[in-house]
Amino acid sequence: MKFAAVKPVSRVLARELAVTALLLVGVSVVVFAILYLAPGDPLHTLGVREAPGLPRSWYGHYAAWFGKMLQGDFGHSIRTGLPVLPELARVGVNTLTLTLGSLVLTLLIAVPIAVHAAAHGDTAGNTAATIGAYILSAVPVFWFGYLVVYVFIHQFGMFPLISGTATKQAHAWLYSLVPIFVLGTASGTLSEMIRHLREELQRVLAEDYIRTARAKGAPVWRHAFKEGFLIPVTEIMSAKIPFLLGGAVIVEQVFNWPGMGRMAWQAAQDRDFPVIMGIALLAAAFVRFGNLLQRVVFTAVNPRASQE
Amino acid sequence: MDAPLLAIEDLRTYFYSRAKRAFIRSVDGVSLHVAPGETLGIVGESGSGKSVTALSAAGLVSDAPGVISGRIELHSNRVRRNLLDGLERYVRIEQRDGRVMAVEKDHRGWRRHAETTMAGVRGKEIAMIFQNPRSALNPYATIGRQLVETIRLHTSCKGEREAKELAIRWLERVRMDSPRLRFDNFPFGMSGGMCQRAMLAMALCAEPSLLIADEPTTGLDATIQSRIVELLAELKAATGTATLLISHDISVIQRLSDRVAVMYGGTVVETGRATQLLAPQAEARHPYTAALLASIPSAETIRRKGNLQAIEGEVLDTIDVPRGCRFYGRCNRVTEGVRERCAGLEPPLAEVAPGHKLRCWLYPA
Amino acid sequence: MRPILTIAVLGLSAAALCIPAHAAPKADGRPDGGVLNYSEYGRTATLDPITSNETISLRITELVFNGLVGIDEKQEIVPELAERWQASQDGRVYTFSLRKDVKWHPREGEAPRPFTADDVVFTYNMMMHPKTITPLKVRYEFIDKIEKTDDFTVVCTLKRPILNALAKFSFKIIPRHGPANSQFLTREDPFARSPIGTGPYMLKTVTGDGEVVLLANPDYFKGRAHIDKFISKPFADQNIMAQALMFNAVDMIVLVNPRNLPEVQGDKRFVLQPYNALSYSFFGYNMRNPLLAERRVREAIAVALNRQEMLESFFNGQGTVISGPFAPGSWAYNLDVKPLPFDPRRSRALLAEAGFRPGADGMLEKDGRKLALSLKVPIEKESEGVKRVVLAFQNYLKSVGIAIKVEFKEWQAWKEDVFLEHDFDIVFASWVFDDSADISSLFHSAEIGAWKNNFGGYSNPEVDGLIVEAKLTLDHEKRRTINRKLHSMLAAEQPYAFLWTLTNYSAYHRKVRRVQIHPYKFFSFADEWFIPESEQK
Amino acid sequence: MRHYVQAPGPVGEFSQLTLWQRAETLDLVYVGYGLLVVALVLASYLLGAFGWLPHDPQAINVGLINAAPFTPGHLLGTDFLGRDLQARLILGIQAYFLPGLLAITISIVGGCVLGILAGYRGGWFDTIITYFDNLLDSFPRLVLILLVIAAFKPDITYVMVVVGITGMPVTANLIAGKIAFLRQKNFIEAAHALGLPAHTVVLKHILWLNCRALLVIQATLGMAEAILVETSLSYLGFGVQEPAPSWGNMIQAGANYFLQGHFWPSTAPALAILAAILGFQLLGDGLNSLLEGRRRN
Repeated sequence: MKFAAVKPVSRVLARELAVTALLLVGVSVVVFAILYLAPGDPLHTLGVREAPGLPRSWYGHYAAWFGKMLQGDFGHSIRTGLPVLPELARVGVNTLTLTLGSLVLTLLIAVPIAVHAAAHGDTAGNTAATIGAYILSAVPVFWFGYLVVYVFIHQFGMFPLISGTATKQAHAWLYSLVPIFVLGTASGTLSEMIRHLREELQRVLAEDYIRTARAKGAPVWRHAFKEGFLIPVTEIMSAKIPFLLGGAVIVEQVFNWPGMGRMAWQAAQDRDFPVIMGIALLAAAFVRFGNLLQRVVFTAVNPRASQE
Repeated sequence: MDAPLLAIEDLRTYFYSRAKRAFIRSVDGVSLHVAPGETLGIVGESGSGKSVTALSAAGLVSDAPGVISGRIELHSNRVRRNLLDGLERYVRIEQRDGRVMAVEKDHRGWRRHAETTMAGVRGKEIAMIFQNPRSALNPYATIGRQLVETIRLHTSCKGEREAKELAIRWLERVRMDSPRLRFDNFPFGMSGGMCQRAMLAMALCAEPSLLIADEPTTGLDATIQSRIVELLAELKAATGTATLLISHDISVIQRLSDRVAVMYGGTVVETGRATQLLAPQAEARHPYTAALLASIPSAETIRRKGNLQAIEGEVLDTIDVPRGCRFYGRCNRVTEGVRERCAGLEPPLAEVAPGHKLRCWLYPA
Repeated sequence: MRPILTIAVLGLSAAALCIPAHAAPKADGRPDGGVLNYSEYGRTATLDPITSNETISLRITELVFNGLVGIDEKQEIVPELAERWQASQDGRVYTFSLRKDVKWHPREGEAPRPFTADDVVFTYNMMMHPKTITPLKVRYEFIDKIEKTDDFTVVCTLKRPILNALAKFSFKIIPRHGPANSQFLTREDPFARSPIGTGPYMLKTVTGDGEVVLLANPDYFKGRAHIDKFISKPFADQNIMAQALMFNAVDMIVLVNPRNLPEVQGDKRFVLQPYNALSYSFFGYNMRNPLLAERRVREAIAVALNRQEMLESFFNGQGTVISGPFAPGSWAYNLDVKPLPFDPRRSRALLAEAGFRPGADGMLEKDGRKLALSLKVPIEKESEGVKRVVLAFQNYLKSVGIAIKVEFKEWQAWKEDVFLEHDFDIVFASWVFDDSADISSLFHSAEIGAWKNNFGGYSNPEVDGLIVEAKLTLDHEKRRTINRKLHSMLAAEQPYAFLWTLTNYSAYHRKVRRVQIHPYKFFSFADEWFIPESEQK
Repeated sequence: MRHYVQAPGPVGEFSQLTLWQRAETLDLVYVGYGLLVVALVLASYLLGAFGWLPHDPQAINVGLINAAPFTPGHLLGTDFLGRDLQARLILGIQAYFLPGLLAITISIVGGCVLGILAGYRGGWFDTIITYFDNLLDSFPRLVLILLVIAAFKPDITYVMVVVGITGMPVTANLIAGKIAFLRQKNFIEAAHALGLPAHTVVLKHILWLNCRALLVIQATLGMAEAILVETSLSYLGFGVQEPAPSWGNMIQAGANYFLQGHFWPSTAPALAILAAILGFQLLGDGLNSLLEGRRRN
């Protein structure tokens, strides 16, 4: 009884972990299947041979490959001959910064708009903001990127590039905000965030228990925070990670951001299967991990989680 | 009878229905008063505006297009204040032949103003309990936290520990089983009855001067209902808190209230002492009240009539209010003598006996 | 432009004097210090001189390694790792005496090791080992063996005397203690990514996305290079690359995209230096297709193209239209052969002569078979220059009744189709030479086959004969005449539609001084470049 | 200050009101705009299909490269080969129309099957399908597409298949949710009680009568997806290949001149995409709140 709020968390957490693991295996199967079906037997380029004692068959291949991966051996890049995993680790960090950065930045923009709209209904201000977000989300990312670069260069006389190039300039870190901003606003993230947060918050504010809170003169936000803010925010964040990772492929090209996206493109060019597979897997892992975190927060916050 | 604790004068609450592009006159000129320590029961079918009256009194009418006018005077610990004071500054209502044509409202100004006036009142002076207690409690916080919060907001004891002790004492007072354990429970684990008890504790722990109980028994199963009713009676005896009790269930009203107001179509159609108004054979009675009484299963109605009668017709749509008596459409006691008055002209709330008023052409003052 | 074909540098004379060793630092009174950021489009794969075959890597190996001999600004052969040499009378034995003051770049925590004859022998054996995959092998088949006589002398015996053999000894020497595998070199060998050499710059780091940092070698035997640090920055987008220069994010672009030339030209802060990479672009035919085996069809295609117009409007006219298989910069180019003129009427006439008649849709056909060809082009993100050419090509040929189907393929798939499967009719590509003269691997019938350069399968005994003759002759003048003959012959044969050679431009910030650019290896003279203190910041 | 105005005349029951009376003006505007876009898209598809174009979209004019709009003969100017932008913009829709439909069909059909299995059969199916959805959601779409391209070949059909498949979970969830809702209302039980065979219930009463609006909405959004994906791929060079025009490869080609100040060749298709996407998304939202009664605010 006393631990009603605690016990489920651990239990549910365990379950979520299991699910995540299961899904990651599934992911690896999908990736494997794609290459298995591909013409020209790309699997051989991975140096995948049947594991000893296993029949010569697709699952033999798979087992061998999966086994190697578990030992952290993702093979070597065909193009550079480098082992894939450390390479990915290096660029993965950059992509993660880009993605998470833009998540946070988008939140900083979306939350005030959403909250304001939820609290005060449509006002000229937040309607305009919402429509603006809509339009941004419909602009092709890379074109938007070029636009931003152009504006920065010709209006502000600044050069919004990272990849070490900004080292020569004052407050270089500022420049890294630009790609983050572009990734965050374009590709639909911003508008969807605003909408989701707003809908959820409005739904919650209409709940009975909020009325109770008002009736007893308690601050409404204190009561609406968990269900109306914390949960939706984590939900939308984890839901958006895959989109952002996809967008990163583009944005990293435009802004010369040394991340996975650029590597993925290069790899697709060179049919560098070990690399592109590694990237697909790593990206999926990011997504799953984000999702796991969301579930953890949800479970920790919501006493009913264990009932679900 | 000393100065009323709560005096509602000509309260009007209108909502705008986006869907219908029209105004719903949920409360349309209601006047009520509650004396200290007394319980006023408001009874009526759903949609008769009784709940809205309560919400208006507690300043919880939050819908952007909702507008309130009239006076709601709260007179407690020697201060008298009009809870609707100054709100009229934020709205302009356009009427044409008794029909609201347009409303212009500065909602944010209204909201801010209302909040400031209600700040010291809600929870402290006026506490509320609602129907469906399970959804009325915050599912994300333990019972204890919600109680403690109220206590620390509205009572002198601010410390966490003594607040907790007080909370637990209140849980005992509302007959909560094993209060110490319940203290750490989340609402979802508890029965509706338990939740309602918790709600009660939460409402009363601030020792308010007025308790508004909005359909406190609705959404509970019968056995629990009676328990809650008993508990209410008991607590009222103990604390002597004045209560505004809203229910569609006459038996509840009968059990708990000193005075009763019957509402129909947004107005009070009859009001008086519970004893005389609900007495099996009263000499004067509004047809609607009669119909209500006839529709409840109670020993003597069955003995007298042998069967129950449902009220014919639809509940009044309060968008287009008829010129005449609001009940005219469904009234089964219209006589030729009064017909065109009933149809043409709304009857006044006339005093037929001391303390007993009703709104019907059959009983001229 | 890809694919590249690398052949040892041509030198002019075999006579050379020994030049006394410099002592570090350089005694030329020019300031040391400063950093040079230069941008590359794309990334390096390997950085050793043997396995790498991309221009990007080649530029870096040029900074890190030396050959036995080098080439100076005047295209003259000068001593590098070899101090002096003698050639035997029959020209089959070359004896090199090596410098004694050369040290290999130190590895972390190791003392720098001296350079000795063993390293030279080691390098040759590495290069020639059957398991080593390198474009160099074919070029050194003429060498019989290389042996050391003492620590600082090597003797090299040739299978047969060849013309300016000396120049061929500019191949880069790698240290015996370099590669992990001492038998042969593969791209997986760590040495391929963290090489050490004797050159003016030492490799410091290579980051994950291919940013390469090079530091000046303090005890470089020609004296420490002036500029402290070279940083090669990879870019994924050429437009951004140009902007990077404009905003001093980089100091140098090794190859400016023609479409960016106007901007850079306008800007006083930058020098735009043309250098004639010995290269040319062409449409190559697949002779295995009977339609294209017909010479008149090939010529008809050639005259249907308005090459001058394309050059003008797509590349701001930065280049010259060519007539034959040699880069115009080279001595072998035959100026008497004029490019085929743009002449659609003649084109139609030729096709009619070859028996093609317009079909129902106006497109030509011969006994029921349409004159329809597939043109395969590698996808590059920025290849809009290429797109322009191929689409214009398609357009020109449509007007004379030849249907072209343009197919874009990823780079890797394209290479397989062209060099391995030979599954194509026409390709658009460019050759980049570092020796303008040797075209044997392009047109000799012995070079037909998987991953060989004569992908079109062109074979003509007469041409084969001339090529061999040119290879074997020891007389420069004779070789010149042979090549001129080859030129006119191939110009008439049209195994390719020879298009043009583009003038390459390198753009760099004015602060970098005394910049000399080697047309092919680019950084050969980088140790002489410098940046005035005032601008080093 | 906000205005609330009473509709003149008597007011009927909500359910009796026509769509138009119920609707909010904003929704009507959205839907109107959306329908306009759809009409334009269809029109230009037909124009392209029958080759009724103002110009030969392939005719190269090296004398007139990156011409500005309103250049005589070229209303919307020309691209990097002097080809007429207007003609190519119209023809560009061809690149999306059929592939887009392919993607939509896959995601809708697949989504329906999964959704019904999950919602109608429930039980194990539900769990399994939920996991399956999570699995598909785990991949960043673009990365998955790059993988497929590398494995097979850069072909819009493959790409759209991927788009379609990755689009299935959304539809599936919506359908499943709808079915759950109908269960709540005892709709399905009622249908069974009436002795209707399962397939009629599923096909007629669930899919047709209750989910068609939802599916229409998904379809419109799917088209928007298809266009955006192709555009991104074009930037990477894997989109629709020249000489066939697509808005994506037009932007990409034009963008090479963007930073030199030639905005138009890339801006024109960018605006086209902007207008189209916005159209499809707003149409989706508008329909959502009209037919599904889901308030945007």
